[in-house]
Amino acid sequence: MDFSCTEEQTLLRNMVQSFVSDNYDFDTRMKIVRSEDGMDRAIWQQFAELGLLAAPFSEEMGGLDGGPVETMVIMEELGRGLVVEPYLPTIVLCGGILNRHGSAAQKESHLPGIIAGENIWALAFNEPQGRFNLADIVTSARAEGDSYVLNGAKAVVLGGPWADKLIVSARISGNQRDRDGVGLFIVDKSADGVSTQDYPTVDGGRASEVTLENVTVSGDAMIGDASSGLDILEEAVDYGIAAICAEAIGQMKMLNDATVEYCRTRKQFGVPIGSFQVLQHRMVDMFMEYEQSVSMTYMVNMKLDEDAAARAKAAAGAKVQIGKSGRFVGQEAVQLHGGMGMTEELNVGHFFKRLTMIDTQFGNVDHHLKRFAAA
Amino acid sequence: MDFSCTEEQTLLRNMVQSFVSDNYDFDTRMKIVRSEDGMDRAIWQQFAELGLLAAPFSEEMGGLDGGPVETMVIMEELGRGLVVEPYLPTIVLCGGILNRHGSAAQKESHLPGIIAGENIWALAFNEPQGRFNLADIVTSARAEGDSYVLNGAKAVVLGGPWADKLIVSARISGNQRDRDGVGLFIVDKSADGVSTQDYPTVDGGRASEVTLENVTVSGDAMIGDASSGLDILEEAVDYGIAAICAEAIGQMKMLNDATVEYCRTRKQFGVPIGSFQVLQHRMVDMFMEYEQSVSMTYMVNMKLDEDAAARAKAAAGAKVQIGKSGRFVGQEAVQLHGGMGMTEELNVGHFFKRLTMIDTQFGNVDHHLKRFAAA
Amino acid sequence: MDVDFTPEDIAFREEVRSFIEENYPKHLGSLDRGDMTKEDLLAWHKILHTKGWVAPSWPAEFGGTDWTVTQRYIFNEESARHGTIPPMPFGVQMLGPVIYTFGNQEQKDWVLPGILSGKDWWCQGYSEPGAGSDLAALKTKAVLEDDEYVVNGHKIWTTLAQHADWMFCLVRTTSGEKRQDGISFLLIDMKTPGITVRPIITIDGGHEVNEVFLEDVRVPARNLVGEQDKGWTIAKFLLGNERSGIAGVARSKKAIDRLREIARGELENGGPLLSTADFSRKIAELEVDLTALEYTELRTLAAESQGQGPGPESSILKIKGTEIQQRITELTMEAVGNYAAPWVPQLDVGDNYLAIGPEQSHGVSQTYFNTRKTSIYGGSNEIQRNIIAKMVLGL
Amino acid sequence: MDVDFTPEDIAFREEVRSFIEENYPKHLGSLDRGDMTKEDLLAWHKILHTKGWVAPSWPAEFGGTDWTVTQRYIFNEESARHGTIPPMPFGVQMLGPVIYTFGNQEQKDWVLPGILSGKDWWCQGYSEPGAGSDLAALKTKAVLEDDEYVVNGHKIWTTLAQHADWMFCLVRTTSGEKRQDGISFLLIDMKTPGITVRPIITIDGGHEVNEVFLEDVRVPARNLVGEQDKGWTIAKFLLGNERSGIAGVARSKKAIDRLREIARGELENGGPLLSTADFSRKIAELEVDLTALEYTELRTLAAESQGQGPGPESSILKIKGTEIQQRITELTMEAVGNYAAPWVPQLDVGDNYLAIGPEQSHGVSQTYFNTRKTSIYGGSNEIQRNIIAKMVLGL
Repeated sequence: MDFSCTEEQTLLRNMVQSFVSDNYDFDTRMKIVRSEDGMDRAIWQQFAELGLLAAPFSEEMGGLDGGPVETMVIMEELGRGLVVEPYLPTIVLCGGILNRHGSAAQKESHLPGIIAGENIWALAFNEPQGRFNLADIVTSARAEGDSYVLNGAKAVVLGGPWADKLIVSARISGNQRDRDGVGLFIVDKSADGVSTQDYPTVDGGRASEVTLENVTVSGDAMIGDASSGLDILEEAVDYGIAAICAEAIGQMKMLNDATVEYCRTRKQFGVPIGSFQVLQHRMVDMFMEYEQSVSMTYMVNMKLDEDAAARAKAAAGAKVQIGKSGRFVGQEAVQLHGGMGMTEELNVGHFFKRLTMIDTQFGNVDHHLKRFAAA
Repeated sequence: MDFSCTEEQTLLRNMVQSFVSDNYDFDTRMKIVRSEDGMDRAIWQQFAELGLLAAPFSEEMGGLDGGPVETMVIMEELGRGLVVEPYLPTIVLCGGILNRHGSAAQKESHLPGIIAGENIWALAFNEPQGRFNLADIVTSARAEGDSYVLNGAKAVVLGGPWADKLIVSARISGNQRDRDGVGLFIVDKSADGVSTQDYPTVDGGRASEVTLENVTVSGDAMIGDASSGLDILEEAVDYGIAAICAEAIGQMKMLNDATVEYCRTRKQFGVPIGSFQVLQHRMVDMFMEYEQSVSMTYMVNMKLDEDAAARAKAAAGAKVQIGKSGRFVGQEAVQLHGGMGMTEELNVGHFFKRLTMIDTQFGNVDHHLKRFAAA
Repeated sequence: MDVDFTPEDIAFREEVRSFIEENYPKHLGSLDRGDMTKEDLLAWHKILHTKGWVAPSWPAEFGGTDWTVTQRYIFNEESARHGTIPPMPFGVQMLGPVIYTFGNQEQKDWVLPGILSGKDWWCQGYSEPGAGSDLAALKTKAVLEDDEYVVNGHKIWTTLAQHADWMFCLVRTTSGEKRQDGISFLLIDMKTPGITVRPIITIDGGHEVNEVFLEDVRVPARNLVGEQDKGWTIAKFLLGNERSGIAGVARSKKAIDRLREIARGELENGGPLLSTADFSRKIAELEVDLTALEYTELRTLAAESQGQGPGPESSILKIKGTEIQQRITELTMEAVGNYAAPWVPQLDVGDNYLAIGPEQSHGVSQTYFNTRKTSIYGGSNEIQRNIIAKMVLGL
Repeated sequence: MDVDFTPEDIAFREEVRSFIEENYPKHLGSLDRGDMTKEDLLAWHKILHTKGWVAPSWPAEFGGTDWTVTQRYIFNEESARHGTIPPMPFGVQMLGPVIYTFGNQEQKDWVLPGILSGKDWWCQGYSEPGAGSDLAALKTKAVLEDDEYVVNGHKIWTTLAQHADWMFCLVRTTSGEKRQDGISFLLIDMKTPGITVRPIITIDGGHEVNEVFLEDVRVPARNLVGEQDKGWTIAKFLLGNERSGIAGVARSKKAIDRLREIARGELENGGPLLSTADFSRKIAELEVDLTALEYTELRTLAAESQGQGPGPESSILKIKGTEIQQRITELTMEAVGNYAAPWVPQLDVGDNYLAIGPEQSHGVSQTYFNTRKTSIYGGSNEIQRNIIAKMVLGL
C-alpha cells in the first residue's frame, strides 16, 4: 500500500504547476476563452514541447510511457488552472483508444501527430437521444465493400471545433442500445459529408454538434472490431472519468483554499466571517468532501487496469463521489463568497461552473449510482 | 381560507391538555408502559367520561359529531403526553370504519361499547409478507353458506393485546395484491381459532401477531362488501395517517421546546451551548421541520373528505413530511442533549422512539413518496 | 379550519384569469428570458396600472386594490400560472410602503403615482462592498450643506440600476456610538451629476446587477424620507417587506410543471426520464416540500389577515422558498443531460444558436447558475437562520 | 502509488483468517448481542493473548506484534469480516499507550501484563455531569494526604464500569488559573471503599454505561501516572488514540453485507426489497461513501507508516465513520418494515420472544437507537468539526 508519488511524478507535477502558474493565470485563461478560437494553439505547442502530450504513450511511438498516475497528476494541475485546451479529448480519450487498441498502422499514422501537437482529436460518442448510455447509438455504419458509410448525428462533442480528427461510435449491426455491433471509426473532420455546428460550453470550452451524411471511411479506419467497439468505448470513458476526477480535486482544492482565505479576511459585524461557527463547519464539510474525493480519485486511477467489471465499479463509484462533492464544494464556495462568488470577474464562479459540468460529463450521479449498484 | 380553531375546538384542546398534564406525566406514563397490562384501564374510562371516545361519532349513536379537526386536536395533545392508550386503533381506525361504513346494525351493536370505553378494538391489516401494501393479503376468507371461514396470519397488530374485537382484512377472491376481492371482517378476539402472540413495541405500546385458523364469522360481520373492502381500508389508513401526523407535531413541539431549553441552560466552555451558532442553526432547522409538518398536518386533515385520489395524495404527502421531519427532529434532539438524550430516564429518547415508529407506521417515506408520485 | 375558497373567491379567480389571458402581451414570454428590454419589463406593469391592479398590497387610498389576503394570494397564483412578468419590486414592493408609511405628503404625492404608472423606475441603494449581510456597516456618506446633501460612496449589487430613474439609498449622516444610528434614507435622481453605474456580469452571463459610484452627488434635502439619522427603522421595515412574497410558491409550481414536461420529453434508455424511479422520486420530494411551504405561507397570510403582521417566522418562507427554487433549477439542468453544456447567450455566435439541442434545454444551466443568488441576496439564508434563532427561539 | 498487497501481506491474511476460523469460539456470536457476560466479552481477548496478538499497536517490547501498518489493517479487516469481539478498548487502546509512554517502570510492570492477559478490566473515568464536550471543566477532586489521594466526585457515561476492576481517572488536584492545569491522571481500584456504580439504561434498553460516584476514595500516591497537575497532556494523548480506528470501515462493510442479505429476504410487492430502485440506490450510496472512507483511512495509515502520526485530519474518520454506521443501522431498520416495532429484549416476556417476526428483524431497532451514541461520544461530531476548523483549516 503506497499513496506517494515517485520522484519523477513529483517533478512532473512541479513542472506542470509552474507552467500553468507562469503562463495561464486567470486573466489569460479568460482571454483565451473569449477569443475567436477559444483555445491557445501556442500553449498547445508548449504542451508538446514539455512532453505533456507524450506522457501516456509508449516509448516506441515517441511517448513517455506514463500510466494513470501521470495522467492524474497532469489533469489535477490543468484543473487548478481551469485549462481549456483539449488534453482530455485528444490525449486521454482518443489518444488512449489509439494507444491501447489501434492497429500498428493506426498508431504509426496518428500518434506522432498527436504527440507533436499537430493534430487535435475529439471523441464523438454522445447522441441526442442517448443521454448517458454509451450503447444508445442510432448513427449507422453500413458496410459497402471494404468501406463503411456513416450516417447520423453526434451530440455535444467536446473539443469538436478544434479537432481535425474524430473517433465516432456508430452501429454496424443490431438494435439501438444493443451492446454488440458498435464500431469506432476514425473520421477526418474535413471528409465529405461531415458538418458541424460549433458553440461554447458553460465551462469555457467549445463543443460541436456533428452531422454525418453518407460519410465514407475505409475499413482501416475502424478501431478494434464490431464485437469490441463498445468495450473499447467504455474503457475510454472510464479513463476519461479517472482523468476528470483528478481535474476536479485540483479545482475543489482551489475553491476550498480560496474560501478559507476569503473568510479569514472578509469582515462583517466587525469580525472575519470565518469566525462564525456555521461557516467554519461548512468549510470543514467542504474539506471532508475534498478529502473523500481525493481518496476516490486515487482509487480509480489505481484500478484502471483491472478487469472490466472492477474498473467499471471503481469508475462509477469515483464519479458518484466527485459529482456530489464537486457540486457541494462549488455551491458552498459561491455561497460563502456571497455576491462576489456570483460574478464573472472572480475565478470562483468559473471553478463552480466547471465542477457542475464535471458531474454531467460521462454521466451524472444518478447514472453512475445505477452502474455502481449493477456492477 | 381559515386556519384557526373554533371556540369549541380550543376548549377541547385545553381540556385534553390539562387532563394529560394532570394525569399523565412522564413518570406515570413509564409506570403504565412497564406495567403488566401496558395500559391504564382507568385512564381509558376517564377518556370515555370526558367524551374523547365519543368525539368523532354521530350524535344519533351517542357521539359528539366531531370531524378531522377534533381528532387532530386530541391526537396532538395525546402525542405531547406520549399517551399509549389505544385511541388510534379503537377510535380513529376501527371506530372510523364502523362509523363511516358500518351497517345500521353494526353501528348499533358496536359503537356504544366503544364510546362507553367498554370495548377496545384493533385493526389487523398488516401481513408478514405484505410490507406496506394494504392489498398484499394472503389471509383468506372462504364463503361457506352465510358465513366466512378465515385463515391466515396478521402482523404487528397495534393494540392487539388489549383488544376484544378485531377488524381483519382478508381475501375473498382474486390473487394476492389484487385490489378487488378484499373483505373487512369484525372478529371477536375470543372466537375459536384466533390466537395471538403479544409483545411490547419500541415506542411503549403493545402489539400482537394474530393467527386465524378456521375462524368462522357470520356474513353480517363483513363491513361493506368485497368490492369496497380495500377502499374502506385505504380510507381508514389515511385517517390514521392524518391522526398520527397530529400526534407527531405534538411530539416535535415537545422535543424542540425541550432542546431549546436544554441548550439555554446546559453550559460547556463557560457558556450555554445554545450560544454556539451551529447548534442555533440546527435548532432553527428543527423549528422549520416542525412548522412544515404543522402545515402538512393541517392540510391532510382538511382534505380527508375529498375524493379518494385527492385524499390519497394529501395523506401520502403529509406522511412523507412527517416521516422525514420526525426522524430529523428526533435525531437532533438526542444529539443536542448529548448523553442525556440517550437515557431511558429522560422523555427525549421516548419521543425520539415514537417519532421513529411513526415513520414506519402505515408505510414509511419511500412508500408514500411512490404513492404521492403515482396519485 | 378550512382551505376551501368561497364562491366569491372562485369568481375572482375567473376574473383574474381571463383578464390575464386577454391582456397579457403574447410576445413577452416569461421572466426567464435574459434579454428583456426596459420596455418589455414594464409592459405588463403598465397594463396592470391601467386596470388598477399594479399594487394590490397597498392601501386603497394610495392606489391599492383593497383585496382580501385570499384575493391577493389568488392574484399571485394566477399571475405565476401564466408566467407574467411581475411589476418591478423596487417601487411597488419596497419603496411604496416606505413612502406611505414614513414619507411626508409631498413625497407621497410625487413618488407613489410614478411607481404606479411605471414612469419612475427605482433601484435599491443598500449594499456596499463592506456592508453586505452586515448592512449597518455602510459607509456611503451624506453631508448636509445648506439645503442639499452631498453624497459620496459606493453601492454594489444594485439590481437593474442600468434602467433606473431614481435610487432609494441608505447613507450615513452621522457617525454615532451605535452603528445603526446616524443612517438616513435618501431618494436620489440617477441623472444627478457624479453618479456612475458600472455593470457586474454574473456567472450566468447576465447583466442584472451593478455597482453605483457616487461622487459629490448633490441631493435636495427634501428628498430625505423620515428623520435624518433615523433611517435604520425604515431600512428594517423595508427588509421585512422584502421577505414576504419571496417564497415564490406559485412560480415554483409552474417551474415544476415545466420540469415535468421536460423530463417527459427527455429519454433514458428509450423511455421518458420522468418515468424512472430516481427522477419521479426527486420530483415527488420537491412537490411535497413545496406543498408544505404553500401551506406555511397560507398560514402566514391567514395570520396576517387577522391583523398579525408577518413576524420573523416569515424567514422560513425565504429559506425554504429559495432552497426549493435552487433544487428545481438544479434538477431541470440534470434533466437535459448532455445538453446542459451548451452556453450560447453568453457569446454572440450568430442567429442559429437556438438550434443547439432540444428547445427545452436552452438556458437551463444559466437559470441554475443565476438561481444560486437567491440564497445570498435579501439577507443570506445564514442571516435568516440567525434571525429565527434570535427572534423566534430566543437564543 | 499502489494498493496491491504484497505476497507477504497475502500470506499474512491467510494466516490471520485461518487462525480466526479455527479458534474463534462458535458460541460467542458478534458484539451486536446485547446480553454478553464479562466472560463472553473476554473470551476472544484471552485467546488472542495466548497467540500474542492482543495489542498489535503496541511496541513489541511491551507485548505488541511489530506488525506493519498494512498487517494491522489486514488483521482488523479479517477480524471484522468474522465479526469477532475485539479486545476491550479501555485497556489495550486507551490505557496501554498512556502507561508505556508516561508511566514509570513499576506501573509498566503491573499495568501492562494485566491488560494483555485480560486479568484487569479497565474503565475510563473522564466525563462528568458538567464536563462532557468540555472535558477540562471536570470537578472530581483529589487531595493528597500523606501518601494517598482522597478522591471525591462524580463520573458519568462510564462504559462497562459494572465489569471493571480498575478505572483510569482524571481528577483535579489544583485549581489553577487555566482550567487545563491542575488535572492529574490516577489509577483507581474499583474495589476501594467509597465507590458506587449506578447503571444508566439507554434508549435501546441496554446497560452499557454507568455513573460512578466517588466518596472519600483513598488512592495510593504511586497510582499517579506522570506528574501531578500535568494530566491534561495525557488526557489529550489518550483522546487522540481513541479517534484512530473509530472509522470502523471493515465492520461497516460487514454490516452492509448483512443489510443486503436482509433486503434480499424482505419483500415489496412480492419481489426482494433489494431489487427496488430506492433501496438499491441507498445501498449504493452507502457503499460509495464507505469506499471513500476506506481509502481515506488507508491514506492515513500510509502516512502513519511513513512516520507521520495521525493528525487532526483523522477527525474525518470519526465523523464519516459514525455517520455511515448510523445510516447503515437506520436503513437496516427501514428494511424490516413493520417488524421494526417489536421490542422484546427490554422486557422479559418469556422464552419464545425470538419467534416474533422474521429472525433477521430481531434487534435492528435497538441497534439503530444504540448507534445514535456514536456521534455523541469520543468527542461529539460537532467537536470534531471544531478540531478540523481550528487545527487543519486554521480558522
